[in-house]
Amino acid sequence: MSQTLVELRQVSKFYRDGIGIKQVVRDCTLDIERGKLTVVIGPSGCGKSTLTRLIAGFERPTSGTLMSEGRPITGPHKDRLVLFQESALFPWMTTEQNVLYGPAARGEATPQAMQLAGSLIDRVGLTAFRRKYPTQLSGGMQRRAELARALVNNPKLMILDEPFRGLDAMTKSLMQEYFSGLFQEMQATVLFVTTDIDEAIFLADRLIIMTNAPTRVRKVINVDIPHPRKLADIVENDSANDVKIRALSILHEEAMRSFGGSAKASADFVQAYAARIGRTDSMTPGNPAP
Amino acid sequence: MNTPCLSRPRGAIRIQDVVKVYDPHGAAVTAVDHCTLDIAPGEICMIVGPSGCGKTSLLNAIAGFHDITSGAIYLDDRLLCGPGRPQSEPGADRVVVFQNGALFPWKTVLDNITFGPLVQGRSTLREAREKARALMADAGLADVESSYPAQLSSGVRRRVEIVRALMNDPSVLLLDEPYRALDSLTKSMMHESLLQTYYRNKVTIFFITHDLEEAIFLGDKVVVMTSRPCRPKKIVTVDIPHPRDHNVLTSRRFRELMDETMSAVHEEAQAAFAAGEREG
Amino acid sequence: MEMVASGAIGREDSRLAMIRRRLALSLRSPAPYLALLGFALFLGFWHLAVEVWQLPRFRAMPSLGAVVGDWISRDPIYGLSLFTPEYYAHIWASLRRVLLAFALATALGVPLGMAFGWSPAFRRYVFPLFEILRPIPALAWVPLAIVMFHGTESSVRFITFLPAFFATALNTMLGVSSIDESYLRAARCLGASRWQTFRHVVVPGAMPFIFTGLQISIGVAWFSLVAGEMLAGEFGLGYVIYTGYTLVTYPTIVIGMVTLGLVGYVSSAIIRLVGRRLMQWHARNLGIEG
Amino acid sequence: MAVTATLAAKGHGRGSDLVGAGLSIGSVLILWEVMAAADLTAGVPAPTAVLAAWWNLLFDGGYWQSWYLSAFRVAAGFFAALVLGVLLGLAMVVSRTLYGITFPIFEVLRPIPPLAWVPAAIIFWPTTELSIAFITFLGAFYTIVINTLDGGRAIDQRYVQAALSMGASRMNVFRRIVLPGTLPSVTTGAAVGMGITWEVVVAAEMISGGGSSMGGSGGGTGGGLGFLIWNSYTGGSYEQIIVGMLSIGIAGYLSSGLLRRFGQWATPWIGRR
Repeated sequence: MSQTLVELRQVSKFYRDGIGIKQVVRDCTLDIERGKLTVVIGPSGCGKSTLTRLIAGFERPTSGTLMSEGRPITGPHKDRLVLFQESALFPWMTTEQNVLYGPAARGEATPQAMQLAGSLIDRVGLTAFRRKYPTQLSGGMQRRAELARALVNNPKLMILDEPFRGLDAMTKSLMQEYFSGLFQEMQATVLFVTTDIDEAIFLADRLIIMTNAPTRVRKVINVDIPHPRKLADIVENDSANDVKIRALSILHEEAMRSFGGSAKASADFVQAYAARIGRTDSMTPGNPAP
Repeated sequence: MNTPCLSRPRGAIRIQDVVKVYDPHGAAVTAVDHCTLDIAPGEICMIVGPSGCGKTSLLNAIAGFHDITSGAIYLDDRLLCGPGRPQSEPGADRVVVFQNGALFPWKTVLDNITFGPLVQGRSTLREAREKARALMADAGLADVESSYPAQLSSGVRRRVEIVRALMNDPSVLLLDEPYRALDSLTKSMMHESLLQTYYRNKVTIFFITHDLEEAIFLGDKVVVMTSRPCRPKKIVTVDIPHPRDHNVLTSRRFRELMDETMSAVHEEAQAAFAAGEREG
Repeated sequence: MEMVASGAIGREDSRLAMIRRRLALSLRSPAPYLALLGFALFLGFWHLAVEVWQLPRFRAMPSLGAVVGDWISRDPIYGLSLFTPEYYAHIWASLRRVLLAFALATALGVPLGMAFGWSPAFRRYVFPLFEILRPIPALAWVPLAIVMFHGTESSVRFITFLPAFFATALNTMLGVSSIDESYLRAARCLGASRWQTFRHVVVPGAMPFIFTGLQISIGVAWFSLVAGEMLAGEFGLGYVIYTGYTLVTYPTIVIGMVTLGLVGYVSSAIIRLVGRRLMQWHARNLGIEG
Repeated sequence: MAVTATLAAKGHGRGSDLVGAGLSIGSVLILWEVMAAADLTAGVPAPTAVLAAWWNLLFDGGYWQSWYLSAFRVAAGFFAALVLGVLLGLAMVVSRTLYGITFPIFEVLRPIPPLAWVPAAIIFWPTTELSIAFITFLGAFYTIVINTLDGGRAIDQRYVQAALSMGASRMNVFRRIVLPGTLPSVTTGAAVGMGITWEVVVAAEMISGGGSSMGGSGGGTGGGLGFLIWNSYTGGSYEQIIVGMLSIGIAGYLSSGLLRRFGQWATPWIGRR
């Protein structure tokens, strides 16, 4: 089987809104390699989410091709499962019913599927919450339930669109460690979208930095640290920190353009900020990074 | 109008052995348990702890929204609340910036910012607008003056709210996880803008957050709280010099401070995580 | 203010362009054609069932031809058409009653609702009385109203006023009590007194709910007016409909009903417009998040 | 009273409110009694007289028959409105063309108050019973359709996309996503609709003569609560008017409360902390 699971070639996407036509994705070419954790990072509102909807099949590209295992992507498919920013757990189903929804909806609620669902619920530590409704779970617990609901369908590609956004920082870091462990176990391919540089570096095998809207690939950086990863090691790990510095400067440049572009109001703020970056690059406070 | 930097240093907060017990439907819940903490004038004090551990109860007591069960809180050795006066009056010397924002949606940005001085009758409309426009220019908010809050991005709304607070020359700025809902890159922009505003008008900042990186990047002092009921577990002094910018994030000193506080914070988060602690 | 005027000119032509574009867009979309089809089906069935097929139950009903014919003719068979003064006298009679009742309901209902929402003590003692009377249908008051007010005119006005008053007061109370706690605290923090907080936060904050209440209020006013006029009135559209039945001039029943529908729709549309105009901040919620 | 749906769901704190309620209602009753004794209430009888009349009515078969008749008419109209309203609402949610065709007509007819249909209903339907049921049907129908429609369209697209990406068929998405997602607003609409049907049945009975053709036993008190009130008025026994009014108030309050309880049972996932 070929190394890449999903290929994007010169994909572009235009939206018609009240005023006119807005381009969101501009001839974006990108490969998602099988078995790897690919992280896509870019300024907020740059079109990353549109990219995930294109890959998941919820939207069609205006031009360019999206291929999954050699076949064009025409619509949603159980091999490409999406986790959205806000939880999409069905509020009217208990945790157990949510996790079992995939197999049941496809008429595959076999005893093995039920058994797999049960073990996954235990694996994500929600055994005591099987009968509870989503409104009775905390943010972190809802995320874990959603992971279980996705994994029970053992998808070839799992797409996560900033799934930990909105969680408090501590739950977020614990969920990241958690996900790294799960990823190592499940041997699936993952496409993870985020705006958080630390989250990106902590999780990524391949880090893809996107430009400001209309978005396309700006830089690809490989992060060769084995999974499962622990937060404490990553903070210490020098190669990870090196990736962070390179990514940080590109991202700030892109973010400034999106920040500058959309908020004309803060023109003087942007200049002052750019001037200081220029000035302090030579003398970083404290000891210079390695 | 007194210019802030000339007056004698103010904004010292002394929290002495404060206890706060809530009594919803009779089940007494201790939110704050014998908390003692001193914050120097003009200091940025970061309060870090797992969600739902009672940090906000402390802020509510200082701001005068809630009472305290026992102990005392002083602002520049004036008793805010304590024995005989369990709850203090909210006032413009301690302005709160709320977690989900509290800009008045029905007022334009300018009317929001000039609300404080006008309502207190401290300055005329023209004076207030002049000062407001000056502060807005500094914070890079020059031309959003006549927009309504709903038309602004959450990042810009945040900066307007902080300018609205600073219009009253407060001694203390009380921030309750102001940047929680922002994405990481906008958040780092907000940090830079807050520091810039802080360098211009020295004011004590009492800042509640979950985000350790945010705490160390902004704070002069980081107070790690235990999970419910909350009390200071570890106080870390952040000796990174001001002015600071995003390069601090990758400096060695920053990482050392992260390690030092990481273990303390993780223990508490683990306890909260395992107990299935509900959000906030 | 001069600043707004110049901005307005700029905004003016862009608004015209927007309207023209939206019109072009809607003409291309299927909506208007489907609506026409819907009306054609409804009127067609009415005509065929009554006139052509003469289905059992429909035979006695006034036909489409008779109704429309009379409605637009200069010399209507049954005495009521667009050109007869009585038609407009009846409309004015009904409209006057509704507007009077609506004005009184607003003048009394809004302050009472504010008091309910703002002072818990007043609410604890007066609201229970209010709650006891509320479930009693307005129209059950007709006989008692006739007893109390002797004149039919004042009893019809009372019947129209009562439900409007309840709806306005309740929604105003709901508006006041649903204002976010942090707005009240923010005002107190900024040094506002209790009265200033009421004026600057509570009143504007409750506005959206108050206008919802006013829209319901005008709706229930029309709802009760009809019955009041049928049971006790001498003029007005309800009276026209009822006498249309007793004097067997059936087309006037339908003319009365359609006119009632039109006038009712226009009056609530006006309130919606006034609401949107007054609450600029509420309507212009563009939310430009990325 | 066409009360807003949100208010119906908002519970009121019990406890100290009861004290307040007792005091305020008690004082008003006493005041009313005193004024009625001094004949200052423009002919409105005193509470004690009303209670006495109510006590007698309790033993009058006609009174309970009125309860039964009004309740039957409300139930008939309401359930027809519930079934047809939900079906039409869901059909409009699922198919945009059907929505395009039916919603404009629906919006034109909606402002016509249900009671304006009474004469037309009497002409159209063979018996008075059916025409009154039709009017109560109309009263609840509009509210239920609007609530079902809004509920269906407010379902977050993410749920539909999540289900589709797990390989669910369109039929399954309708059954396990659209239906349960719409349920909360249907139950709210039903509770409000029930309130309106009680409004309407009173007037419909009064206007159409309370179906006296039904030969309500006990002369004036049969034929439905609306008719009981109207008949008491024409018969000059004003106490019975107030008894009728309070009876309908209680009937409306009980049936809406019942429906709300059923709604909470049917949607256990809402508001569970």
